[in-house]
Amino acid sequence: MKIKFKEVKEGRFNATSSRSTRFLGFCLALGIPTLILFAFVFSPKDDTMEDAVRLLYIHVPVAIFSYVAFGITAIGSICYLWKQSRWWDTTAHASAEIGVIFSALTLITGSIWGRPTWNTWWEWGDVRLVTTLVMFLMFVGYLALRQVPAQPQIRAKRAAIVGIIGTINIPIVNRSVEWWENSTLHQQSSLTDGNLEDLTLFTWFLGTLILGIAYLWLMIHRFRVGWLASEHEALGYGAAIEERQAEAGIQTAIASEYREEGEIE
Amino acid sequence: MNEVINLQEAVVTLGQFPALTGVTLQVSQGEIVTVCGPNGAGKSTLLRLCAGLLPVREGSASVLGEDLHTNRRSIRPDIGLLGHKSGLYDDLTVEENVAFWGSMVRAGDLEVKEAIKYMGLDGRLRNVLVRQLSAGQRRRTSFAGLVVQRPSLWLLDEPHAALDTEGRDLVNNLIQDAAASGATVLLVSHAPKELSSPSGRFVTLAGGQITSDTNKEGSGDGTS
Amino acid sequence: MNEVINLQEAVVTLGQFPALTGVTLQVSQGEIVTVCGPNGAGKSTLLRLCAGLLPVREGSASVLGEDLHTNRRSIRPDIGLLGHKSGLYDDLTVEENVAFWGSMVRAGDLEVKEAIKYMGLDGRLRNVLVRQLSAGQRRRTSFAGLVVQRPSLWLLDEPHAALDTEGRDLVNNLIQDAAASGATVLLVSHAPKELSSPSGRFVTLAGGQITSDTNKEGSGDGTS
Amino acid sequence: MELRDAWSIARKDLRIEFRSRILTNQIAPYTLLIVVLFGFALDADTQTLRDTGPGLFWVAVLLIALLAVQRAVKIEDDDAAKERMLLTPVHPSSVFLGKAIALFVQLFALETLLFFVMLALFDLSVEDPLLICFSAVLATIGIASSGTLYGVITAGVGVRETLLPILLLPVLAPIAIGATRTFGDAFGRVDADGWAWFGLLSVFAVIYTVLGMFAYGQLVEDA
Amino acid sequence: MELRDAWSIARKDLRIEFRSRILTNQIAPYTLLIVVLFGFALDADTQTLRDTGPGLFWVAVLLIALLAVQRAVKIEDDDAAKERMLLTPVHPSSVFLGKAIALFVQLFALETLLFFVMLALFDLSVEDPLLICFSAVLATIGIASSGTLYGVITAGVGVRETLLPILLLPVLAPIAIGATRTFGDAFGRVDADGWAWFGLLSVFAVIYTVLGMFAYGQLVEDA
Ligand code: HEM
Ligand SMILES: Nc1ncnc2c1ncn2[C@@H]1O[C@H](COP(=O)(O)OP(=O)(O)OP(=O)(O)O)[C@@H](O)[C@H]1O
Ligand SMILES: Nc1ncnc2c1ncn2[C@@H]1O[C@H](COP(=O)(O)OP(=O)(O)OP(=O)(O)O)[C@@H](O)[C@H]1O
Ligand SMILES: [Mg+2]
Ligand SMILES: [Mg+2]
Repeated sequence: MKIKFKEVKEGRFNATSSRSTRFLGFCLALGIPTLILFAFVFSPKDDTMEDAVRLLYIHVPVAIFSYVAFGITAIGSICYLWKQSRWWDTTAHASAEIGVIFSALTLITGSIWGRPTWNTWWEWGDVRLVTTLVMFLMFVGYLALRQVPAQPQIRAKRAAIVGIIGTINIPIVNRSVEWWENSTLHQQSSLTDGNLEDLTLFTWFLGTLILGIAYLWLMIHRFRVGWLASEHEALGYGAAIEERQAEAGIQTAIASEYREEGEIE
Repeated sequence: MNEVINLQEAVVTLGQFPALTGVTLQVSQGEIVTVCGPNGAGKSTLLRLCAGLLPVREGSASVLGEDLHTNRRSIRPDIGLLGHKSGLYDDLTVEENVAFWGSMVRAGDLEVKEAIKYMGLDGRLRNVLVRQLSAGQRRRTSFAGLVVQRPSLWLLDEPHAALDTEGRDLVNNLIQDAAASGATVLLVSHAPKELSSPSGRFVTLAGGQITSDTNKEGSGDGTS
Repeated sequence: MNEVINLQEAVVTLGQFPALTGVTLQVSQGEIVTVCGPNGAGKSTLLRLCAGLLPVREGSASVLGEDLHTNRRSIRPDIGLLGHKSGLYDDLTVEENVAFWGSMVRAGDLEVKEAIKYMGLDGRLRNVLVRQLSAGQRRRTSFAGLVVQRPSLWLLDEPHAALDTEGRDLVNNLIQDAAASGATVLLVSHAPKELSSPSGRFVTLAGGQITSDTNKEGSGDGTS
Repeated sequence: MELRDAWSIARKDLRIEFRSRILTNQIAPYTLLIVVLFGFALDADTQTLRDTGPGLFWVAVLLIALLAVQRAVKIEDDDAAKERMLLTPVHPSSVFLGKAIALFVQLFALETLLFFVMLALFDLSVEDPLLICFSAVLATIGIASSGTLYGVITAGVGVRETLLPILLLPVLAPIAIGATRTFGDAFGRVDADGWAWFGLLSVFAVIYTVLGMFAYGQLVEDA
Repeated sequence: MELRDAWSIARKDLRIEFRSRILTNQIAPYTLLIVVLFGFALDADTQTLRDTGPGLFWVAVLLIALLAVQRAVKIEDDDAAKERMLLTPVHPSSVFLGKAIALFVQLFALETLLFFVMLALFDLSVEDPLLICFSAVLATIGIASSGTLYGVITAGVGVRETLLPILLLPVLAPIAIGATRTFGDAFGRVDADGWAWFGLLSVFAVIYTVLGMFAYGQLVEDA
């Protein structure tokens, strides 16, 4: 993970937005009101759950994209171990952060949904709930590990392994309702068995699409922030070297080289 | 001559801090080099770099023929490092400690016994827990672990610290013997040059760079 | 003359082991005494005894006029001990550490600043976490804590260890200044007598006993 | 004894804790984990959980207190700072007070967090907020005092991590029992006289604090 | 990788543990205390206790495992022994295996003790001793492996005491869940298919051990 300082050029990484993110942001700006419109106005009530069913359009997509996010963290982690590149490390970190937010949203929307339908905010015996919580906590731990001060390479490696192990949760959470049929109140896969009304299904797809775009949008920005942060860490490098060399009362190659390139303020 | 250590403008950062700011140093096989310099100059960092324990940030670095950029691992078994900390288990006795580190480097029982004896730890001390040792005895135990290892590159961070006069002589002999048998020794010392140091070559480090590189006679063969 | 340390056949056991087997030693106010001796002789134990940190098992012992048998407590605030360990908080910066120990001994901000400066720790190092310091810088920080304390009895266990040449001179000056202003200094050193040690009196400890007690000139005023 | 010293010491401890961000990044999630573990281990319906809620709360607090005490001891032990403290004119009871205050602050912050989490997860409702507040404060004083005291007993023992729990937990048990009852009453789950138990908590808080201030000096003197 | 090295390392760890008598003098009593604490927190009749017995058993084991892992890491961290190990020809997976074996032995010994205590206290009867044995062994392998791996991840971090639990507990949770079910079945308390759960345990034991042997090398390389 060699950081190339030459990349720190005026304007290049100054902002985290670019044409593509502006486009995604624009899509979101249009998509979210549309989703709200469909979710609250056009789509029908459920026979049993009534208006509460409308939570479906956010609950399920965020759950799915928390899987996606953690999956990408795992891929980033594996690729980091393989290529040792900062790019993959930053990707894994960014994705985990968004994944944590998404799984928190899953938990929150699920709880809110549970109140009217199951008559409880939380049910300890329910495997899906508990496994989702475990997955959430695992990645909170991952983020905590990333906060610990250490050499960037060491930190990245440690985090990568924790990130890979964390994904063991995804199949568990996903399959939990089948494996533990008796100990869950939670829905099994009901979306794919075809009994949903068309408009409900459409709204759900729309929600998934919008959340997908949201993930991508957040991801790009978060990645760039992460990249900038590590760039920032490296920013004082030339000056630090110069200052350090001055301790010995000498001025030599590296420092003057950086000074010539005008990268030291 | 065979270059055991070959650093070219090597930069090492600890956290954000550039502890080494471009070190250029060649050490040939069989040489004994004493590194001096003020506190915080980067001497310990230099040793840890040569042991393959720290990543090289810039410049090139190779030790025992391996490039540290690509492979910091395979050289490690041939390196003996005595740092500020002793690397011992407090709850094992002197003998158990040396025997354990001996078994890790595939040394025989006999070698372990000899190392203990050589460092003056036989008799009562052999069965004392390391936790209960005095500072110098601890240091000796740590040394005994190195002796059984017989590394081909010795990196010694203030090897004389905490040792008594006899211990110092012992260490000096050890260093000389090692060098005579083809090993290379890089040691950090704060003791003035006039003292009976086993080294002919003195390298001074300051501000993370080598500021002078001379033989005892004062003839610079300077790299900076 | 005022006897600051007065040990008569003092015995100290660590666990079952008699680390001091009958030490008789008088040190007067303003004296600088260097304790030498082989590793494990009991030097550190002697210092800890004088600091009132270890119980006297047999014999009599008094420090700063207090009998250690009956009262090991009241003398402690007047004693500065620099042991093998530094007594610092890893997660505080240099300045925070010195300021904390300063506030514990009721030193003012100005004194803290001066001590830091005196030990060459101002500038960048002031705000570096102690965890990140080099061995010598750590030692200096520890010393700075002693400087703000201005104890009347200094007990220094290898004060020169890990320090560079400049640091050694600093410490020597410090010791001389302290003695000149009426404090007493007992220091352990492995450095040979020829080195510029601030002491005129050398005490040799071996096997937990004092085996010689001489001035630099070689004139014994022996107690053993 | 001087309060100023106690305050310096408390500030130093809190600063170290703050710097390592242990509270926010680690102990807080650990707290949540403990709740999850319990909830899971009991495998029980909400009714049972609601009834055992106060008990679980205090068991969780005890486990957290153990961690916090271990940290507090480690800070002093790591580099012989404890010994150095002996060689200052600071009175041992100031040291005790300072360390206990720092521990109290940390524990109380965590309890607040834990409280709201359990409130939400276990679906509890508070009937007597005043009793909750007061009893939490007093119980925490008791825990912080005895924790600090036992921390110094196990300091430098080398096997501290394991010795501390077995010494400390039995001492804390009465506090946990008392606090559980007051909480049970305050939540309206049991028919206990919360304020009577509250009296017990006060007694323990006072006893442990006073005892600590005296005993601490005795304990460190010979260390 | 050489088994001989792994064995030397395991022996060294066990010898250190044995010497400090942590197992018998401290962790064992702590174990008992946890059981008592739980019993107290539940404040329940024997029926409830009997039903929650398996869950409590494994929660207690998790908490003990945390302690044991912390000890194991501390042994290597204290005086830079970990670093010294890097400068030997020993393959990292041998180190991993050695440390995992030592942890396994300690945990298993404690589980045996805890098991009989709970059997007596909670008045449980075993229906399927074979299932108990096998699932305990496999669950312990999983715990020891992941504990060792996460131990090295948090080694040298300074805030280890608090970071370790929050990283390790979620990883151990699936094992604890599985083992709870097998025990529940073996005690005849729940209607689970114990041997199916046993399969899950085996999978985790294998995954964590294999992953550990590879990842350990990655982790220590740069440390
Ligand atoms: C805190 C409580 C809850 C949590 C943690 C939670 C968690 C999850 C997760 C992780 C998924 C994704 C499953 C997958 O596709 O693999 C999911 C899906 C779903 N959840 Fe929830 N949920 C909760 C409450 C609820 C409630 C109360 C309802 C409605 C009664 C509900 C209905 C659904 C439905 C219909 C799906 C889609 C199922 C599928 O097709 O796979 N959830 N939930
Ligand atoms: N994370 C960090 N932040 C800032 N400075 C650091 C950090 N880590 C190390 N340093 C600095 O890097 C230098 C490390 O030097 P090193 O330990 O190699 O010194 P040394 O030459 O061995 O000194 P000594 O003679 O005192 O042992 C010190 O100046 C230290 O203050
Ligand atoms: N519990 C114990 N059991 C056996 N021997 C012990 C015990 N504790 C200390 N010792 C011995 O007591 C002596 C302690 O001596 P001390 O630490 O005072 O030595 P020292 O003169 O400072 O040596 P150094 O120069 O190496 O620092 C050592 O020989 C040590 O082995
Ligand atoms: Mg050094
Ligand atoms: Mg000593």
